[in-house]
Amino acid sequence: MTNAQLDVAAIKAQFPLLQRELNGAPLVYLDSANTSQKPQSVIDAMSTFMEQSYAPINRSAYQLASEATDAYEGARTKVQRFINARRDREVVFTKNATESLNLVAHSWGRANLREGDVVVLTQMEHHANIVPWHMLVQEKGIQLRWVPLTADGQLDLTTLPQLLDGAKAFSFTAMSNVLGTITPVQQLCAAAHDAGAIAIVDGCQYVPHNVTDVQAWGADFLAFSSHKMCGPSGVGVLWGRESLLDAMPPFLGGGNMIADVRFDGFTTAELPAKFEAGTPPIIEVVGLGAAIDFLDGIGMASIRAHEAHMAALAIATLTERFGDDIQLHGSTDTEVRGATFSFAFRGIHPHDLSQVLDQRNVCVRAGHHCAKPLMRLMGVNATARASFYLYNDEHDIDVLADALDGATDIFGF
Amino acid sequence: MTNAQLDVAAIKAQFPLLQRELNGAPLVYLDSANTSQKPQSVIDAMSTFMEQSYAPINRSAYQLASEATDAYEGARTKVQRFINARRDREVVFTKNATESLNLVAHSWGRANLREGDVVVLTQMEHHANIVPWHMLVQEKGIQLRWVPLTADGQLDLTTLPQLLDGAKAFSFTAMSNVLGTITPVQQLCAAAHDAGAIAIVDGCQYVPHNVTDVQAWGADFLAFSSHKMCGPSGVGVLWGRESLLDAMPPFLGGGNMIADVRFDGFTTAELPAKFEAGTPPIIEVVGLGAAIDFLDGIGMASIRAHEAHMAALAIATLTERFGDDIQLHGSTDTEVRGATFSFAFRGIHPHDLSQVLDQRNVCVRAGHHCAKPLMRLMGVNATARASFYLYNDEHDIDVLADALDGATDIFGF
Amino acid sequence: MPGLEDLYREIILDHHRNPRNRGELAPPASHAVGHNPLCGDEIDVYLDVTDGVVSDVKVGGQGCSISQSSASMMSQAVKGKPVDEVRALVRRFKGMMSIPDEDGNPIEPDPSVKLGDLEALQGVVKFPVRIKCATLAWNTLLEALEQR
Amino acid sequence: MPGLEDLYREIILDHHRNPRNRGELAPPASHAVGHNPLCGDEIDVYLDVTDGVVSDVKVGGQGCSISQSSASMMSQAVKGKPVDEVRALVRRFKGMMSIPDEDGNPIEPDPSVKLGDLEALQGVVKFPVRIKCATLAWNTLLEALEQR
Ligand SMILES: Cc1ncc(COP(=O)(O)O)c(C=O)c1O
Ligand SMILES: Cc1ncc(COP(=O)(O)O)c(C=O)c1O
Repeated sequence: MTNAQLDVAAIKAQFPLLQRELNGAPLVYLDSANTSQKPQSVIDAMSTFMEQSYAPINRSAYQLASEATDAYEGARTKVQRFINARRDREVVFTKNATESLNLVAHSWGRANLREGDVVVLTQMEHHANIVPWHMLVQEKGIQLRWVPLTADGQLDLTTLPQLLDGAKAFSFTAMSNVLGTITPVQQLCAAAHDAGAIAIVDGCQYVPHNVTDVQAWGADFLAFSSHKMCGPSGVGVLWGRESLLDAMPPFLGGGNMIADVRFDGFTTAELPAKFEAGTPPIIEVVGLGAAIDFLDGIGMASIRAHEAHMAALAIATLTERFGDDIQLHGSTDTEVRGATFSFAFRGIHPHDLSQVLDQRNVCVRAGHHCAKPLMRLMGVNATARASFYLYNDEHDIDVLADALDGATDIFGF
Repeated sequence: MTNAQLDVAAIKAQFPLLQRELNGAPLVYLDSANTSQKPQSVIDAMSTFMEQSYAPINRSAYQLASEATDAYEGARTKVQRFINARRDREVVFTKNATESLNLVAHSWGRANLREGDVVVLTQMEHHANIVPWHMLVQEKGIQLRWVPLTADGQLDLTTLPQLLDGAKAFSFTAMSNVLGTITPVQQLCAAAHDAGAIAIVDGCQYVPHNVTDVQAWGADFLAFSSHKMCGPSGVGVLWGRESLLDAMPPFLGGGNMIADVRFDGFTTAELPAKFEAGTPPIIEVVGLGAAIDFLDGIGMASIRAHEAHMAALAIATLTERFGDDIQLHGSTDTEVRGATFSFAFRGIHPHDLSQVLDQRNVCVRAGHHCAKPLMRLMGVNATARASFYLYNDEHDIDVLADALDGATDIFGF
Repeated sequence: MPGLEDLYREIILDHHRNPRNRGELAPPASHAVGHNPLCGDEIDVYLDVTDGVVSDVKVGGQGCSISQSSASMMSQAVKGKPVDEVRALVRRFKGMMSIPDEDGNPIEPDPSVKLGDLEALQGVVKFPVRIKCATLAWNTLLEALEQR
Repeated sequence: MPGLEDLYREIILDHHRNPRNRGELAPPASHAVGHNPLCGDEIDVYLDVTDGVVSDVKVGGQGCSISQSSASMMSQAVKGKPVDEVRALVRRFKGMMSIPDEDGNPIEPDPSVKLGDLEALQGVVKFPVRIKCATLAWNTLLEALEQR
């Protein structure tokens, strides 16, 4: 596989933070699965918006407010196209993917789940796709079932029909933030529907790195976050099938989500306002729109190709250099994995490892990656994780490998 | 009252948007009660943070992440001092004041309110402080009681003891976004406590314009939004008394708010993480910190003095010029009101009025201001509202008055 | 910036000052209430349909000049029309307001449907915030039709 | 940027490689589990208190070099000490880690409380993220003390 499609040097040059030197050397940012850096175009879009067009949206009649509203609603249309949703009213802006998933569990869940009802999750879910369901276990007495994993960190689908039997919802990640595994979303949605369950996709790790098409998937809900896809913090997306969203009770109550309020009750507004209570993240949504323009300009297919290439190269380089001293979790097949790697290295605790790598400006995350059930399954408390994005190049892999070598000097045992 | 304390020209110069000319004339932005403009220092703080220090917070061990964490947690300390909270763990970052109030209603409310329990609100609350309680009426069968208003739009406290009798919570605004009325917060908190109720303060319109001291108030909760106080959108604050927050169940479930997650359940993290599920609005919190520095640099007491002066001048100018043709809602006593004015003018519908004012670049809001119950009480569907902030000067009042005159030419009947 | 004269045409101001068909109709007339959640405007539409024809229509409620005059002009335009022609007119009007159809596609103007005086509201499109004002009565009309 | 040698002193690495007082104590010994929610580390502290003196202490769980060595050094430091001296030591240690007291004020070092080897952990303060690692065992110790 060649890397002809992506001019990483040119891309990297657009990220001011990646130009920063610490202690005289450039940063090697390998923590994009956690949160991504922002290109100049996104930073500028936010500044320019604040400097020239900031105003309340959807509320005031004056021209400035209508400019701001156009910018905000224009970003909604960009999101709609980016994930190929049918209509823009299916796109709800939240504060992050966590809120998106809570919204589904809370509003769809409370309206549709009774005691004993089954929700199916996978064993590699992020806490954001576990805890909201645990809360419904506590409150409503629903039951959770868990799709198990294969040894190389893929979903073990052999018992899926049994697990889904009688289930009301199947909520799963499209790509694991720990193992890098890409799941067969379309197949999983179909399996859910076959069983009469709805399909909820956690797209946090998938949407920033791949072409997303909710209609081709046949999904019912999709949650993802701006901050992992070159956009600002403070905004997430929930996409939902119109008929489901229309039928759901509201989530947060307040301004904008109402049609009428009286002393004795309220009625809700139409989509998407119904789920956007209060002043939304106006500046941030505009920033997300700019991030989508940026990603679209490069092309999601090219980004995916670049990352598959990076994944293959990382696997080759690290196993070649360290053999059995490094254990890369997850699959080695780049068809079913992205460029996010959890690994164990020479028995050095991940926290210490990341500290030592930091000495060489290599930023990797150490911890449980908000997936403690998966960690327990793997028999560890924590892993180190290096994740690559469109601004990482082959050289970054070498820097990582060199820095790993350095760690041995301190913890040489 | 003189205006010696505030150099408005110098302040205005720091707001890029207020330098903008539309159709050859400068903007007169009189919609700050809706959302405020941003000074250059806030815009720069956000850009610089994205360009130099953006990273995940509270999760990763490397230096960049620890810089970002310091910036984020440093802003928490700024908020703590700004409202004189006892400890910074009492300060929770949300997405907006609406989420803050929903958090209280949901988490405190669900844990502490049973069927028939009474929550007292005032008739001038914003939807954000009504609808979350309506939701608890639907779900739990709690009861709402409403503090009535006097003819000049102040709280009528004659029956307050009876209203509070047996109540569990009293939730009220510190300043009305429609009438400009400033309520006697300390007295209201004391009355709530005398009755054994907790006191929840909606500080959205108060905190940006006045010195705030939650300890002097004796409040239990305070909600406010960054975007109304020169900070970015996408972040709100909930301050709560530590003992109450500690005892409350969590609100949103996901990463960061947990101590442990297993397949069969979860335990929650300590404050404030317990209420900050998912990736927080990192960049926005940093921006809010810069906004607080900006406001502190000017001084909240001076801002309040300036706005009292502006309020008095607006009342004098508008009644002098238009007599009975203009009806300013709310009190004329600038001791108990801020510089936010709802008004009716010569029978012209507010929507039409704001359209015509916009022709002269005067931005006022027309509508129900998310206070439909109050509107009904006032016997109108909508009002026009002009609200002044620290960057508005006396000239802006004259421009408003001139523009009002122009409206009569079109709707001269 | 488009001038106010595009918005406040004389005929619009006339309908605003002297709204036609104000009032109520007693049941069994159908009745729908439309809210503009943004500004608080409310419009009541009362509808009598006899033999598939809108035999009477009345309008109540409060609103700005655009929503009121649009309601008034709507009442004149639909009175006496067969229901299917009314629906076609609503569609044509929404198209003029650049409201997309159910699938999000632009509505092509159907030349067989005449707008008449309603064309005066064309200028509203240049003031996007006011489109909701102009369409409020029409959406409420649709609701009243559904209720039968 | 402070150098790693500030963090990974030889004595710390030694405790990490050869942790002291590893193991468990059977009930009625008290037992607390501490989590570092940020990184997933877990520490078990088992405590026997006889006549107001920590007669035995054992440490279990997994963690990074800092949390493990801090736990190991903690176990050595508290074993055989009266409970009130242990509490004073915890306070002193937290002060060294620049953890504020209950009221958010800095903890003044009490010179009568000797830190001994624990001073090697001083360098952790320069790596704020690691402070939670260093204090985990100590907070868990406090919890185990509460449980009696
Ligand atoms: C008094 C009052 N409360 C609550 C809110 C809601 O604030 P936000 O929209 O920022 O959530 C507002 C502002 O719209 C307000 O003025
Ligand atoms: C797979 C997955 N789901 C959910 C989340 C939660 O996203 P956020 O923290 O932006 O709410 C994340 C990121 O932390 C994630 O990686």
